[in-house]
This record gives sequence, structure tokens and C-alpha cells, in this order.
Amino acid sequence: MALDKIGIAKRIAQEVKDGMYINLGIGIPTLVANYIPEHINVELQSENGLLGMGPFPTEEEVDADLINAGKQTVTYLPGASIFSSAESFGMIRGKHVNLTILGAMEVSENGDIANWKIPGKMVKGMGGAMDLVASAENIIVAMQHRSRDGASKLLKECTLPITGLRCVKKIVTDLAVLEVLPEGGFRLLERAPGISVEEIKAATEGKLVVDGDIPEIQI
Amino acid sequence: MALDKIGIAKRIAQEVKDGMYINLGIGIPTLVANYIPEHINVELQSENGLLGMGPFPTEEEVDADLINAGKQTVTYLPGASIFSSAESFGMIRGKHVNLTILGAMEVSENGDIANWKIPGKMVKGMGGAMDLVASAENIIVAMQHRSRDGASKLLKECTLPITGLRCVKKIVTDLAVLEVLPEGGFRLLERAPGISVEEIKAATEGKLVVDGDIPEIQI
Amino acid sequence: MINKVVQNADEAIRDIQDGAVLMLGGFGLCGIPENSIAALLKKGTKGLTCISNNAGVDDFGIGLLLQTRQVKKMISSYVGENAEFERQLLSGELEVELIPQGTLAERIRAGGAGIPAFFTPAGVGTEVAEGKETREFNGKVYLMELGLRADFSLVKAWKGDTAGNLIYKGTARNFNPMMAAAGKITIAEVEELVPAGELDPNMIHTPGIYVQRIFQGSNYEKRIEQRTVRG
Amino acid sequence: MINKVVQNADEAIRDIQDGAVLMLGGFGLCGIPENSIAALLKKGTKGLTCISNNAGVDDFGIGLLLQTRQVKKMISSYVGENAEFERQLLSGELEVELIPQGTLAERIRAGGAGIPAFFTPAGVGTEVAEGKETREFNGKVYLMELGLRADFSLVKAWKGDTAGNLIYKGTARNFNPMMAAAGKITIAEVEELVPAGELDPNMIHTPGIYVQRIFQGSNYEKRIEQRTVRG
Repeated sequence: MALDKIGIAKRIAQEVKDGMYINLGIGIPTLVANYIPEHINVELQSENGLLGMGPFPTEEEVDADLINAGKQTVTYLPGASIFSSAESFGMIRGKHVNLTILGAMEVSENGDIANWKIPGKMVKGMGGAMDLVASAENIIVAMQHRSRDGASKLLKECTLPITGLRCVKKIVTDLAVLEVLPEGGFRLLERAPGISVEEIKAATEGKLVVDGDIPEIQI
Repeated sequence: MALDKIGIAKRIAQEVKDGMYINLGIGIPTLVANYIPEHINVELQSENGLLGMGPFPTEEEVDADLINAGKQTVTYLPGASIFSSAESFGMIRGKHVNLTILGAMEVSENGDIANWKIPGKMVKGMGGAMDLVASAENIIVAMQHRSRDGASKLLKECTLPITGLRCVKKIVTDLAVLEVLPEGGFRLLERAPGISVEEIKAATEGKLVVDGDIPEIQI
Repeated sequence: MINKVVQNADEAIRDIQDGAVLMLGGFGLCGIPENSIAALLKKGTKGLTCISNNAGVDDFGIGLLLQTRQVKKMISSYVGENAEFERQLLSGELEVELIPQGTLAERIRAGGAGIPAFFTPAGVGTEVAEGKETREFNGKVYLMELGLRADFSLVKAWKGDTAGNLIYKGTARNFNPMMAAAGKITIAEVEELVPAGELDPNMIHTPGIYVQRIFQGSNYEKRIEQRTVRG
Repeated sequence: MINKVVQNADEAIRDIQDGAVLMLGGFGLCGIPENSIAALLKKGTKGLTCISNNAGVDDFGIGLLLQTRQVKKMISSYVGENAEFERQLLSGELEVELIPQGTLAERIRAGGAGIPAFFTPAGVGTEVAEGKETREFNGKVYLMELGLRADFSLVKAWKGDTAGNLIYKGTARNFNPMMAAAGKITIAEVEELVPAGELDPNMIHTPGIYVQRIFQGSNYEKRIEQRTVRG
């Protein structure tokens, strides 16, 4: 059975290690925060200038001057700090943020990512995505394996305008967990419960590398 | 009679206009602060990270964590702010500081300045001098017109290692007030009380431009 | 101490001419100069180039100036919450230049700090790189980006003093500090204006040297785009 | 919240090896990491490259490490208050690289912020420009300068919390914030260490993300180089 959004978020939460500073993109990545085990201490960075981001506020706590990069009201936790956008992207560009989790429309087998623009549709802008993907040491992409019409989104080459080159390290989809190999190709690490390697192969246009037995995702 | 250091400082203080942000170098420039008229409001910038610098402290006020760029204990005035060295030189480089007053060993007739290094002597470093002279809109140099052995320090070309090119706008020496002309040359504006144009000419190796009557410095 | 206080937004923006290049602080609707935008609306200044991370919403923030067609060009990283914006863009009435958010922040920071150009990895291999110089450092490719300045910067702070020093609150800080430094004339509106000497010099976010005019704003609406609460 | 507290300077600097590149905060003797310097002296680590605006005085600050010949190279803007320094320099025991103060500050800031290179007007036409690329922007010539990083940054703050957030006092701030960001490992010593949550997030000078180890220092001498008082 393919993972739902929460399943993808739960699986990505397993990649989070103690002591990490993490930037979470909008959508599924935001959900990841809910599934990080209690004993794992991390700090969330929001690129509009907040480190140590907490959960959404209660009604009483709502503060128009405290939002995340998705423009949602948030809170901060003990040990938080607030800074300018220049400092925030200095942090990102300078590789102080250890892990970036974001969504994608397409990923290519050499790790290129497209997630900001669809030709013919209104262009909203890249926001901080190009900075994040160009800078992060470790990028995990949360995405659906195929588009709604069944086309693979894990491609030989991206067809949509690129956000960044050779930057994605790992992908968690509804069907599988995959690693992008330095020499190119998606190496299959885990498959969703009940999903066969053949199904994943059929859903992957780019080169899929399958070595030995592929375990099921445990969440 | 040639001006003494205090006379030079007093004359430079006349160049200070209401609302200016000013960086004062070590030596005579520091003295200028004492002679700015009460009704003229300025703020002094110290490049180690202080804006709104006040007078030296009383014994009770001395704070090891509050020094100026000459490493002297100082105070701050109401409206002061403190910032990092990067911010401080951003301020200087970005031309937010309106006036820089500093000493020099030599100035050339096209406005080059040498004030950081004497070949054969121990080199202490340029500190912030190269940043200041490369960035300031308006630089006034306070200096002696001649060296101790009588050689002119207002030259056709600097003989000492350069601190910055074509940057000096005005010079106040013990003998005269001079403007550096955009096309090159020292234009004589004022002479020290009792000092003749001929004496100044004799003390100036670079091109001296004398137009009409030259008034005496009034301090 | 140099006094920079003006009475209100109208006085502060009095000399902003048609065609001016403005920077406006804020991220979404958080930390935007509400009073100065309202005064621009009233003054009717046209042909503005607005450098701002976002373009407001239809009926608030820069969106108000779009409604009245006062904006000729937006320079932003993300402009997606605004139907009128979309209409003007598609009809060709409005120009838009999209810049990666970190590059935008750094270009403004560079402009204020006298850095004419710098190198960044953001945008390499994308359409953002078109026409730009690339260069390799330590085996990685970077783009050269230029510093940005503005005729006027309109910033919003929480507290300010008569010397122009500013303190921001929460994530309303965002682009405001860099824009304050990058404006040839910087106009700061604050929720509370205090006499010089009341703010701790150690805790100033924007030193007064960057601010030419300051006033205490009024009637802050501080609209929230995504009010999200937990159960 | 990620806890970064170590017991003392000895523990903090335990893995600084011979030949390491260090950044040390401070301007003159103001804001220097006194405890970490003392621990380095005790540990006897040799062949150090020290990036610091100044080199201390004969018997304090980095001057102590010069006395014991632990320093191979100094990268500074001004090194003039130190007789032993002069002796080692003239005898060729010590290498020195002089960098204009603003360029040094900006190179460190760039290093921490992932900017590999930028352009500055400082040093154009001087010996500092030798071997460096120059380039014209808007009719003015600039030098290209590179970002700087260090194996370890040793910084000193006034207050810090267990998450590594730092607040500096007065002009003891100087180079410390940029160095904190430019160290691969940053060691912060503070006069007062408090639990996370006690410092106002709006008033943090160095966000904890830049700091890997923090400890409460002791016996701060805070020597004054030029005690100057008014009558």
C-alpha cells in the first residue's frame, strides 16, 4: 500500500538525528516536525528569520509578528533566536543548517530538482528554494512518485525549469525511499509496504538501481 | 605663526556641519571633537563598532568593554548604538559616514595618501585606514606641512607605500588649508596667521594653485 | 545627537517622486510599513519600482498600490497571493523580476554595505543564471550578483528613538534591517517612538546612521495571512 | 533544544591540533577569549595560524601564545603593541599577513555566510592589491577578496545560554559575531551562562546554530590597554 502524506512524513522523521538544525519546506515537510521522537533534540529554522521554531500557537498566543516562511502564525521554543533575512540565508548558504526537507515536482537521476515553476501557469516565484537547494549539505525530497496522470516524477532529466543542480541526496515518495547516487541513478533503499520492486521500476523513468533484497519501509 | 596641533584641530572643526556622522583618526583628528560648536549636532563613529561615542570616562565610568579604535576607554552618548566590525565597515564602505578626518605622512597632488607604512621600519599594519580612505565621500587630512627635516609632505607623488588613491579632498596643515583639485594640484584656500604664500609655496613640493588673495585662517 | 523625527507618514514621504525606486520591508504582511504605504496611496505617486520580498495581498500591503496602478515594476522573491497582481502581470501592465530570496537579501545587504558584487551558489544552472557571470571557487560554481540600492527605503520597526535607532519584534524584522541600510533616504515608522537614550545601545538592530526620517505610526492593523492555531 | 555546554576551556579546546587555523575574537584586548587562550597555552598546541584583528600585548592575549612560540602565522589588520612579536617577525620565526580591517571583517563574514568572494574598494592601488583581481563597477575600481573560514573559532561573549546563543557587551562585540559563524567548530566562552529560554530571542547577537561548544569562563582580567579618563 502506498504511503499517504503522513506516512511519508513519518518515514522522513527517521532521517532526523539528534542535534540537527533543520529547514522544513511547505507541505509534507512541515508535517515531519510532528513525528520526530521526543528524545531527538533538533532545532527548526524558518528562513524568514527564526531558529527554534515551536508549534502553532494557541488562540491566546497568536502574534502577527511571529510567523514562519509559509506565513503561518507560530511560536518559539526556549533557546530560540530571531534574525534578519540576510543572516538567515547566511546560515543556509554557509551550511550551518544540517538538513533541508522540501517538496518537488520533479527530480532527475543526477539529483537536479524542479519545484518552482510550471510553464504556462502563473509564476509565483522561487522564494527561498533556490538558495536552499544550492546550499544545503543534505537535502531530502518529499514527493509523490507519479503525477496525477500517472507519469513518473523521478526522471532521467527534469522537464520543468530547474531549481537547482545535483543537490538532492534522498527521496521519500509514496512508493519508496531512494538515494541519488553520486554517479547518477536512483538507488532503491526501501519500498512502501506491499509495493513490489517492479511497481517502483514501472513508476520510475530515471535509472533505478536495485541491489539485493529491498526491505519494506517500517513506520 | 604656524598652527599648533590644537590650532589644526580647531580649524578642522569648522568643516563639521550639523547632522554629520564623523570618523576621527588617532592623533590630531581625535582632538577635533573638543572644538565642535555646541549647536552643531554630530555623531562620532568609532570603527571598532560604536556610533555616538562620548568623551573619555570618569574614573568611575571606566569600562574595559567600551573602547574606541585607539583602544582608549570611552563613553557613549544618548542615541548611541553598538555593532560588529562587519557592520561598522559596512557603514563606512556604504558611505553612511559623511566625513573622515585622519592623519597622513604624505599626500600627493592628485589626492593619494600614504599613512600606514615606512619602509625599513617595523610594519604595524593598516588597521582600518585603507577601508576608510577607499570609501569616504569626504576626507580631510590633518598633518604637518613638512617633515622634521624640512622636506615637504605635500608631494607630486607619494614616495611611501600608498594607503589609498585619489581620495583626499582637503588638507589642514600647520601652515595652510588646501583643497585637492579634481584635475590635480593643491589649491591654497587659507594660510596660517602671519605665514606668507611664498613660505607655503616653498614648503609644498606638489603643484600649488594660488588664485587671488589668500585669507588668513580664523580660529 | 541628530534629530530625525517627522510628524507622520505624509511628511516622511513628501518628496517621493513618480518613478522612484523603493524598498519596502516585510515578509508577507509581517513587518510591512503600513503607514507609509497608506500615505503613498493618498499621494498617488506613480510609476514606482518596488523592491520587496512579496507583493502583499489584494487589499493590503503593496497590493493596495497595485490596485491603484501606482507600481510599474516589482522586484521580489515570491508574489503569489494576489489576483490583481496576476491580472496586471498577464496584461503586461506590470513588470516583475524574480530573485531568489537569499540572493535578494544579500544583494540589499551588499548595497547598503558598499559591496558592489558578490558570488552566491543560488540559481546556478537555472534561468536566474541567464546572462550572469559564473565562476568556480573550490570546485563549486557560483553566480556573480550585484548590490542593490533604492532611492527610498520604507521600513517598519517596533521601537525607535529620535536618533533613528530601531528595534524590531519577532519575525517582523526580516528584510527591514538591510533595507534600512540600502536606502539613499530611509524612512522608518515605529510603533513606539522614544527619546534618544532610552534604548540600550547594545540592543539596537538598526543603528540610527541608516535612518534619515522617523515617525510614530498609528492604527497598525498587522493583518495575519495564515492564522494557524493548535487544538 | 541542543545542549552544547562543556565544563571549561580545557574540555572545549581538547581537540585543537598542532597546525590548526584559529580565529580569535577581540579588538586589542577588548572581547578576547581569555580562558581559551590560557587553555591553549597550557595544552601547548603549536604551529597555529591565528586570524585575529590584533596580536595582543607582550604579556596578555595572543601575546602569551607568541611568547611560547605556539603561533606560526598571524593574519591581522594591526599588530603594533608587541615587542616579542616584532622580534619573531624580524627573525623570520613568525609569518604575518596584514589585511585591511574592514576587508578582514567582511572576509570572515563572507566565510560564515557561504559567500566565496566579494568586491571591496579597500586597498585598490596599494600593495594589498598585489596579485588580486581588480574590476570596475560604475566607474570605480574594486578588489576581489575571498571568504575566510577557520578550523576553530574562539569567541568571548557577555552572556550565553545552553543552546549556544550569545549576547555581547559594548565594543567587546567587534569581530566575535562573524568569527562565531566562520568557525567549523566554534567555542564560546561567556561571563554568565544561563539556561535556554532566559535570553530574549529578539536580542540574541549570535544565534546558537553557530556555536558548537559553550562554557562559563572564570577570572576575567579584562585588561585595559589605554586607560584614558577625563579630568
